[in-house]
This record gives sequence, structure tokens and C-alpha cells, in this order.
Amino acid sequence: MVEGLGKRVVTEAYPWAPLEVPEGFRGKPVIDPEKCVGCGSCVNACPPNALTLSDDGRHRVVKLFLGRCIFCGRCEEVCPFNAIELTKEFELATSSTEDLVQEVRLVMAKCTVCGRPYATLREVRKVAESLPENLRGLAYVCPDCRGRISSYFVGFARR
Amino acid sequence: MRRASGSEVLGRVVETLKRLGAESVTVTQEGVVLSTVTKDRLRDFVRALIREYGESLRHSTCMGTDLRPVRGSFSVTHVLALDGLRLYLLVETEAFGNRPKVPSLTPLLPAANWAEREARDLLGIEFEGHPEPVKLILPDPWPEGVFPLRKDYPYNKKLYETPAQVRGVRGEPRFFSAKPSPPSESVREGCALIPVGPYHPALHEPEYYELYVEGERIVEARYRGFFVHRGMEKLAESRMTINQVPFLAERICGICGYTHACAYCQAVEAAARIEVPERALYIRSILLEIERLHSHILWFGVAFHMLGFDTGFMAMWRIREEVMRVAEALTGNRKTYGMNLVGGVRRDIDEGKASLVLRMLESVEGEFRRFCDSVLSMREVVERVKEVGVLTREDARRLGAVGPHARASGLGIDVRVDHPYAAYRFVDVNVAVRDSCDVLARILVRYDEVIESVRLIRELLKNMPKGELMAEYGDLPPLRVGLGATEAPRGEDIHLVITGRGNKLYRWRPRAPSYVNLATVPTMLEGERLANAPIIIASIDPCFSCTDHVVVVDLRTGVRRRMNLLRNALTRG
Amino acid sequence: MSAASPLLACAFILVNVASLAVLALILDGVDRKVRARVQRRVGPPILQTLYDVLKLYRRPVTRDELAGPFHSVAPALAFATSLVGAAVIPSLLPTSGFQGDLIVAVYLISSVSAITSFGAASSGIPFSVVGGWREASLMMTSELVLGATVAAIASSSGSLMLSSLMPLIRPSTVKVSPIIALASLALLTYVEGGRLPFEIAEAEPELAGGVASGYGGPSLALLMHSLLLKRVLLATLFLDLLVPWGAISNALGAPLGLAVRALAFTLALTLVSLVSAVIEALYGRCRPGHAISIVKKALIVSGVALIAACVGF
Amino acid sequence: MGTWFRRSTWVFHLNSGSCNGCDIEVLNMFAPTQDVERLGVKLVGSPLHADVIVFTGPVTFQALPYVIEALKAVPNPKAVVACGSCACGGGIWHDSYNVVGGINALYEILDALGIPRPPTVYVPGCPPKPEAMMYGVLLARGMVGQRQRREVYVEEVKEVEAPQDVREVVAKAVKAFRGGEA
Repeated sequence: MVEGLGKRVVTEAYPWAPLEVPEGFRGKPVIDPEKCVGCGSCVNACPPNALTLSDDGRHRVVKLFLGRCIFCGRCEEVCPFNAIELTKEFELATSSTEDLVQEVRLVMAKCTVCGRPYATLREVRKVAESLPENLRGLAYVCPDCRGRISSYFVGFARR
Repeated sequence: MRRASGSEVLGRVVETLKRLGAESVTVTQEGVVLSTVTKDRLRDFVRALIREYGESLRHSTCMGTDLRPVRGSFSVTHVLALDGLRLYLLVETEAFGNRPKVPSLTPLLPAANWAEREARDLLGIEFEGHPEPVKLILPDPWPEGVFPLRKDYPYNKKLYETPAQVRGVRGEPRFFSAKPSPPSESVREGCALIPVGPYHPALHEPEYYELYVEGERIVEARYRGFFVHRGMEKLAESRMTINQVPFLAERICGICGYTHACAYCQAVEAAARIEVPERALYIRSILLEIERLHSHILWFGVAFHMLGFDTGFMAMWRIREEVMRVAEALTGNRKTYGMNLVGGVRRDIDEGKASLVLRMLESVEGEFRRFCDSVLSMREVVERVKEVGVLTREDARRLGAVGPHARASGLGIDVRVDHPYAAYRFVDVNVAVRDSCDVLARILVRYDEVIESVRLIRELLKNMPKGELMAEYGDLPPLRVGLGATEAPRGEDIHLVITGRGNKLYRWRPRAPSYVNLATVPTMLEGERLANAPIIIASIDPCFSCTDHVVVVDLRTGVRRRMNLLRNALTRG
Repeated sequence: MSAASPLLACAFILVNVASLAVLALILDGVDRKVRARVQRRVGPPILQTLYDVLKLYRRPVTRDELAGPFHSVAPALAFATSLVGAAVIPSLLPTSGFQGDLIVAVYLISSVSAITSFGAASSGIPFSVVGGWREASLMMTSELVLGATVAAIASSSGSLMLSSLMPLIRPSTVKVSPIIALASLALLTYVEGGRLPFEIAEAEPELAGGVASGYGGPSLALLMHSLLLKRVLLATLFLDLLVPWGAISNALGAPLGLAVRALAFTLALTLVSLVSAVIEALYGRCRPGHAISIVKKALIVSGVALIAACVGF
Repeated sequence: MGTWFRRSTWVFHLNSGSCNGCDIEVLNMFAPTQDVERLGVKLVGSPLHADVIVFTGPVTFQALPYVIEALKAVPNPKAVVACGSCACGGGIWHDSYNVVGGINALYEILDALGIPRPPTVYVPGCPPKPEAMMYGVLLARGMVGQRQRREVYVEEVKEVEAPQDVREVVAKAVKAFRGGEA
């Protein structure tokens, strides 16, 4: 046991030098606000409800509270637009929980028929892009109204 | 020799169960037989089973379920293990009414004590003939007649809704009137009371022991645990979907969490008949062994610390650090691996990572061997642990001890061999058994297991087949029972699930190994010297958070009384 | 050699007391550093214990209703006692000395243990009481050893004055009894220094700090300081009996002799500390009963030394 | 936050019902690789001796009275380092029936009892790396700067309405629908 004396000290240099973390480390999740469309897939998958979704009339708010996050990486896995990923960042200590919040506020689209905000504009545009041109109008209508007028579009498409 | 062919054994067991009066007998999954019994015949049935299988029958756990929305009744499912026959017997019985009553098995099988009381607390099922029908699980101020695991109790209805409610009469919070243990009715004259915990440096978790000492000798030990009841069963049944629960299961315990995630996934996979790809099974086994490695080495460190041997603690944690680094590289976190979903694993172990593991094994094995050999050859160390904290083979069996703790008392039980799961079907595991029944034996068993884990990881890595990581599956069939069992670093970890609708669970009942091992501690403490108490408590590698996911002990009953009742039950049964 | 004027004698004593008080803290830092090195880590800065004590002085005084009145006085009393001990025992510089100062020194060192354990016993905290009880029972045995050892040395050198005791340097004959006595004193220095495996009174994992657990802030600082000072005093006593410091300084003459003596003494003290720290790092805590039985063995050894000294060996 | 413990920080570890993950990582800080003792940090067994409380767990109702007792026992001034997601925000258990839900919920109870809140550093992670906790301790000592800040992104869009042609098509559809109704 005295042999320890002859051997090198194993103590790392951190905090005086940066710490190398391995590839694939599950650190701080970061939402890319440019890519996020506010679809809520991550919110549904998140086990601790660290990711939440709320609407304030004009905006849809995707909120990530790091203070509850378990860093499981499910959000990264399920996001259809790769808008959230786990980074290597681990120095997350703060003196207030306010600083542990990431918020993305996305503008809501208003239903062309009833005027009610129903989804984010980005999501609507994405959906619209994926639809054939003659059906595109449907994306701009909220689900409630859509049922009522879709027969017109279907007929329109047939024509 | 011991093992006749699986189907032959199974046939004979099913035959026996029918002969002994089971209403229906079904094989629900490989190695699991479910029999239903009416509640008036339950005791006779189990008594007959004990007569039939004798020593090899072990009470593992029991699960109460509120089936009122489905069948209008409550059910109680006892899990009995026949380790020698590689079987788990589920014995289910039904009861009706708002305060349903079923006969208690505790007089026959003392190991059923806590599990039955747990069902009583959480579901309001009365166990007739239970020697000690008092509160076990819920916090002290919990109101009578409210049962959180019943389906009509909302999962998020907190004990106190507003902070101000905590404040009771006399300006003191109501909580504070509750002491962790009653003013003792049987404290002997001249005894000093040494409270160990809830906050004590030997316990890194809030747990409470009361040791009554004469000079330095412990004359009486009481245990009061279950500070870590976080209501996770309820969360899993209500808020979560099946693929969120693995992450919850992992947080049952911060040391051996992955084994819980595996047991859970196995249970759901068994219930839904999902075939997990072989490569995923290998990856699970490899990670389970890595977890065992870090957990055992951690335990060595803690044990040395308890002996005041800090250089040993430091050396162990230095060696363990390499395991932690590899775990981090493989899974992305040092502790919570987050690798499991129902049906497989999320990340692969590729060539580069495999060589990382092999390098780690090389150095860990060498260093661990060298250091522990030199410590175990020190007379001072061996003297301090020899013939200390003895748990006889007989006591170990009756109290249902599992894992290294049981193996140090001469019981050769190991889930990896007795009920093979994951990739343990494809490799041979050498079970380490010692029979000196003391702390030294527990050290030596774990020493052997560290070496064995290193060998297993090497073999698993070598044999790992190519292939998929995740099985494809659709919606789960509702109301199917599944059982998953793993050998956690501390012993048998058993999860029972009943699937629900909409990819949710109807019921989930995990039982961690420390749950049964803890019941043996007061027996080991009595008559010992105070200075030995920390190492004795530590020698079972207690993981309180594992145990406490569901439980809290009543204030009005000390362990002493409980242990006596247990003994009475033993002599009578 | 002793100081010529009373004023100078006072100055010498002041220097001794101050430097031992500081050395006690620094040597503990050295200890921690050495232990860390054995464990292959960097370890705290050498001045860490000094920082710890200075910080503790800035922390508030805690009071417990359960504690008896002696509890709160004990640390200050223990510290004062150990300071007096430092004044009596010649260390870096010679003290003027008086016939019987050996007895006084032993008495003062034992008093530190006694005060500490009584203080702990009146704390009303179970761990503290058990710690105090352990300290007291260890002390009772080891005081006997100390007494027997001192008696053996005194009777073989025919003096009770520390500065005139040079049991090992006897030009005429080599005696056996002082050697045995010094060996048992060395063991005792280690044991009473509160070092593993004999550190049973504070026993962090068992007793949550034991004797210290009832104190906080400045009183904890005083307690820590007096226990560390006691450790240094024991080592000083041992060195005084082992090495003829007076002869060193006399041979060179003042003031060079004094300077050399002070330096050599400090080095010797550090050496004792280093050796103890390495030994300590290799051991776990032994059972309290076991610790006491080891000390009892030392008692037999010192008894043999005493008998040998009386017979004249 | 606190300068009195900048050179010497004595830490009391307070587990309020955590899964053990954070607790083991707290211990891991003292292991040779991380060795926080070199920064003057020491783990103490008695709350009386402590300057800083390392707090873990979501606070279960059973542990609550003891947690409050232990918090009160540490002499003022003191600081708290809340380690792990359970302590910071209740973690995965935040809304369970037997869980108070993290240290901020506990502070609300302290407020109701008239006990002042100690200054607190929050270290998220599940569990945080030992180095992350180390960083938290250094932050509490004021020796490093805070890197994590609140991030809010507000989307600025001038045109919220659907494109003109879409609106026309939809208007026709609505008219057709109304016509069908009539």
C-alpha cells in the first residue's frame, strides 16, 4: 500500500483546466429555436415533464426547465426536426432556478375560418409544404373547422 | 443432475398445483406459473406447497392490485420462488368490498411480512391473521382510510397542498410531533440510547436506527426506515407511458438503477410477448455486469471507510473511477445509463467502445486484486470483521435474504443462474458461496463476484452477435401479467407488471433486494459492540432508496417487537 | 543552558508557546498532505488546517440547551491547559525549568484529555457522550503508561527536571530501562496523538465526530487546536527525552546554538509527524476495546522498564 | 455569495429522500480523481460544523421534519448547494403525492414557518457529474462565474395570416360549405 507514495497522483486538473467529456455524453439539452416548430413530440416523451407546452394567445411557449430535466435524451430521439439535442455542457450551476429555463415562443397561426389560434405558424407551413398544392388550404384551417369544409377540398381535388 | 428438462419439470409442477387445489393454472411466460386460489383456500394451498417443496420455497414478494374498474375486486398476488426448479409461482387470490380481507401468509412465510403490510397501507387490503397489522409505508401524518394506490386516488394529490397547511397547532409544524420512534416501552434500566440517523455519516441516506447500548454493547436494535417513499408506482400507473417508466425505474436507485430498468423492461416484454434481439440482450448483460462492478467496488470503499480505513476507501474509489468513465463513454452518463426501452436498447457497443471496456477490465482487475489481497492479509482488518454480524443459514432462509448477503450465509441462490435472463442464458455464471455467515464472508463473496464480473464481461463481449438493437412491436395487449427478475448487485430484484390500455401500465410492483435484506439487520446487531454497528449495517450493502420507493414504518412499533413476533411466527409455523 | 535573565526567560517561553501553537496547525496540514499523497491525490494545501481554524473563529457560537455548563467552558480550558503545557516543556528554546517540571508537563497533557472527555460527557449528545467515554477510558490506561514511563526515566536518571534528563546519553553506562521506556513513550505519543488506528473518540463514520460533535464555531476551533497542540506536546516530550537539545545549544553557544536548536527541533518534530502520518494512512480504526488492550500491553512494557530502572539496569 | 468559506468549506450532506445517485456523486467529489479536499472542502458529520449544506433529493413528506431540523441546525450564515434535478425542481417525482417537490417547494414551507431561506446554488443533472457539483461549490464560494443563463427566444413574424391565394380558396370552401348547408 505504501507503493502509492511512489506512484503518480491521479487527481485531475479540473477546475483549473477544462474537462474532457466523452463523445455521446448526455449534457445540457439545447433547443434550436430556428428549427423548433412547437409540435410537442418531445413534451409527450419527456418522463419528468421538464419540457412543457403552453399557449398565451399569440405565442406557443415550449419551455425547458433544466432543474427538472433528467438528461435522458428522449427528446432528442423523438424530435422530427432535430431541433433539440444534448450537448456536452455540464457546468450548469446557477444561483437562481430562473436561469435554468429555456423558452421558445413561437407565433401561433390563426384559423382562416374562425380566427382561433390552433398551431404554430411554422408547423402549419411545414404541413402545408407537405400537402399537394390543391389541398394546401386545409393546413391553414383549425382541426375543428377542417372537418366541416374538407369535403369541398376533397371534391375540389377530384375535379 | 438437479435439473430435469424444463418442460418435464413444468408439467409436474402444474400437475402438483392442480392437485393441491388451484382453481386455474396457467403458464404466463417462460418459468412463471400463475395459479388462482379462492381466498378461503389460500392458506391451505400455501401450506401444502410448503409441505411439497420444503426448504426450496422462498417468499419473494406480493403485489396487491385495485382491479375494481375491471373486475370489481382487489387481487393479491404472491410471488413464490422455486430457485432449484427455475420457476416463479404466482399465487393470485381475489377479495371484494371496500375493505377487502384476505388471509395473511406471514404466519407461514415470515418473509411476507413487509410486503403484506405494504399492500395494506397503499390499497387498504386487510390481511387476516397478520401478526402485526400496523402502518408500514406511508408517512406518519398520513390520514387513516386513504389509500394512494387505489385507482380513485389522484396521483398528484399531495399530503399537504399548501405550505401553510404544514403548520399545525402551537406554531410548530404538525410533523414535528411525530418522533421517529415511540418513547420505548421496554428500554432497560441503565441503557443509553444511541440514535443512528436519520442523518448519520455512516448512512448516506436518511434512515433511522435506534441502538440501545450498555457501555459499548448493543442490547437492542430498532430500525425505522422508509424515508424515501416517493410514490413511484402510482406515477408509473397514471402519469407515464410504458417507455417513460424505464427512466423512472432507473431512479429507484442511483447505484443499481440499470438493473431495475432491465427488470421492468423484461416484465413488460414478457407480458406483451416481445422478442428482444439477441445483441440487445448481450448489451444489457454487459452493462449489468459493469454496474455490478462499480457497485461492488463502491461497497468495498464504503466498508473500508466504516472500518476507518480511509486509504482503502480512496484506493477503491480510484479504481472505480475507471469503471465510471467507461460507463459514461458507453451510455452518456456515469450513473443513469438510460439505455433501456421496452423491446431493446438505445445505443450500441461498437468495436471502439468494446476495446475501451477491455482496457478498463485489464487495469481494474489487476489493481483491485492487488489492493484487496494486501488488505485481506492484514490481521487488523480481518480481526475486525471475522465472526462479526453473524446471520445463520437458517435465519437467512427464513427471513428471505437474497444476493451476496444470502450467499455469504451459505445459500447458493443467484437469479442469473436460477432464472436466467438477458444474455445469461448463453454464458455460465459461477456463483460465489461462503458459509462462515459473518461480515468477512460477505467481503469475500463480493470479492469473488468482482473477479467473476470481469470474466463475464470479457466473455459476453467476445460472443456478442451482430444484429438489431430494438424489437418492433405494436400496442400492448391489456391486462396481461408479466414478471421480470434480475440479479442486482445486492440480490434478487423482481418487477411485476399488469399492462393497461393505451400503452400504459395498469399496475407495477418493483421489489428491490435490500427490502428483504434489511429485515435481517436487527438480528445481526443485537449483542454486538457499538463500534461494529456501521460495518454490520453496511455489510448487507443496504440501499435504502431501493427499498423505500414504497414504504415507511409506523412509529408505534419498534423493530424489537417485530422481530419477536417474527420469531414467534417461526416457532409456530 | 537556560536564559540568563527573567525577562529573557519570559521571551523564550513566549516564543515556544507561539511557535508550537502555529506548528501544531501546520503539522496537521503536513499530515493531511502526506496522507493524501499515500492515497495518490493532491490533498489540501499545507496551511489548510490553519485556514479551517481561522474560519471557525469567524463562525457563530452555537449553544445547546441540553448541554451542561462545563460543556461550553471545556474547549477554552483545554486550550489554556495545553498552552501552559507548551510553556512548561522546553521545545524550540530552552525553558528555565524547575525541579518537577516533568511531572507538571505530564499532568498538563493528561488534563487536556480529561477536560475534553468531561466536556463531551456533559454535552447531552449521545455520540459525544460515547466519544467522551472512549476518550476517558483510553486516557485512564495511557496515563498509567505515561506515569510508569516517566517514573522509569526519572529513577534511572535521578532527576525530575526535563532539561536535566538525558537518560540515553550517559557517558558511564548504557542502561536498558530508558530505552524500553522511550519505546513505550513513542507508542503512547502515537496513541494519545489521536491517530488511527487509535483515533476512536472522534470516529467520524461511527460517532459523527464524537467528542467534537457538540461544538461549533470558535469552541470547535479551540477544541481542535488544543487536541492538535496536545499531539505536538507529546511529541515534544518524547523528543526532549530522546535528544539532548541542551547539549546542542550549549556546544555552539548563544545565539547561534539557540537558532540551530530551534531549527533542528522543528525538523525533528516534522519528521515525527511525517512518520506518524504515513503509518496512520495504512491503518483502519480498531475496535475501542482493542485499542485499549494495545495500550495495556504498552503498560506491561513500561512496567518492566520501571522495575528495571528501580533495580538499576 | 459567501466569502467566509472561500478557503475552507465544510460540507454537510443532507439527503431528503433521493435515489442515491447524487449522494454517491457527492462522495465521489472526495475520491482521489476529483479530490475536492485540495480546494479546502471537507465533509463533516455534524451539522453544527458545517458552512455549506449539499442538498439532494426531492424532499419526501416522511423526511420533511428531519430535513427542516437539519437545515436549522447548521449555524447561520450558511449556504446551500442543491445537487441534482430532484433537489432543483422535484425531478421525475415533482408531482407525486408523497413528495414536496424540490428545495424551492421546501423553501415555501420554511417561509410559512418563518425560517429564512439560505442563499442557494442549483446544480442540475441526474445525477450531475462530480465536477458539475464541484463547479457548484465554487460558484457558491464566488470563485467562478455562472455560465448558464435564462434563454428566451421570441419568434418575430410580420405576416401571421395565411397567403392571399390560400385565403381565397378557403373562403370559397366556406362559401360552398354554407351553400351546402342551405
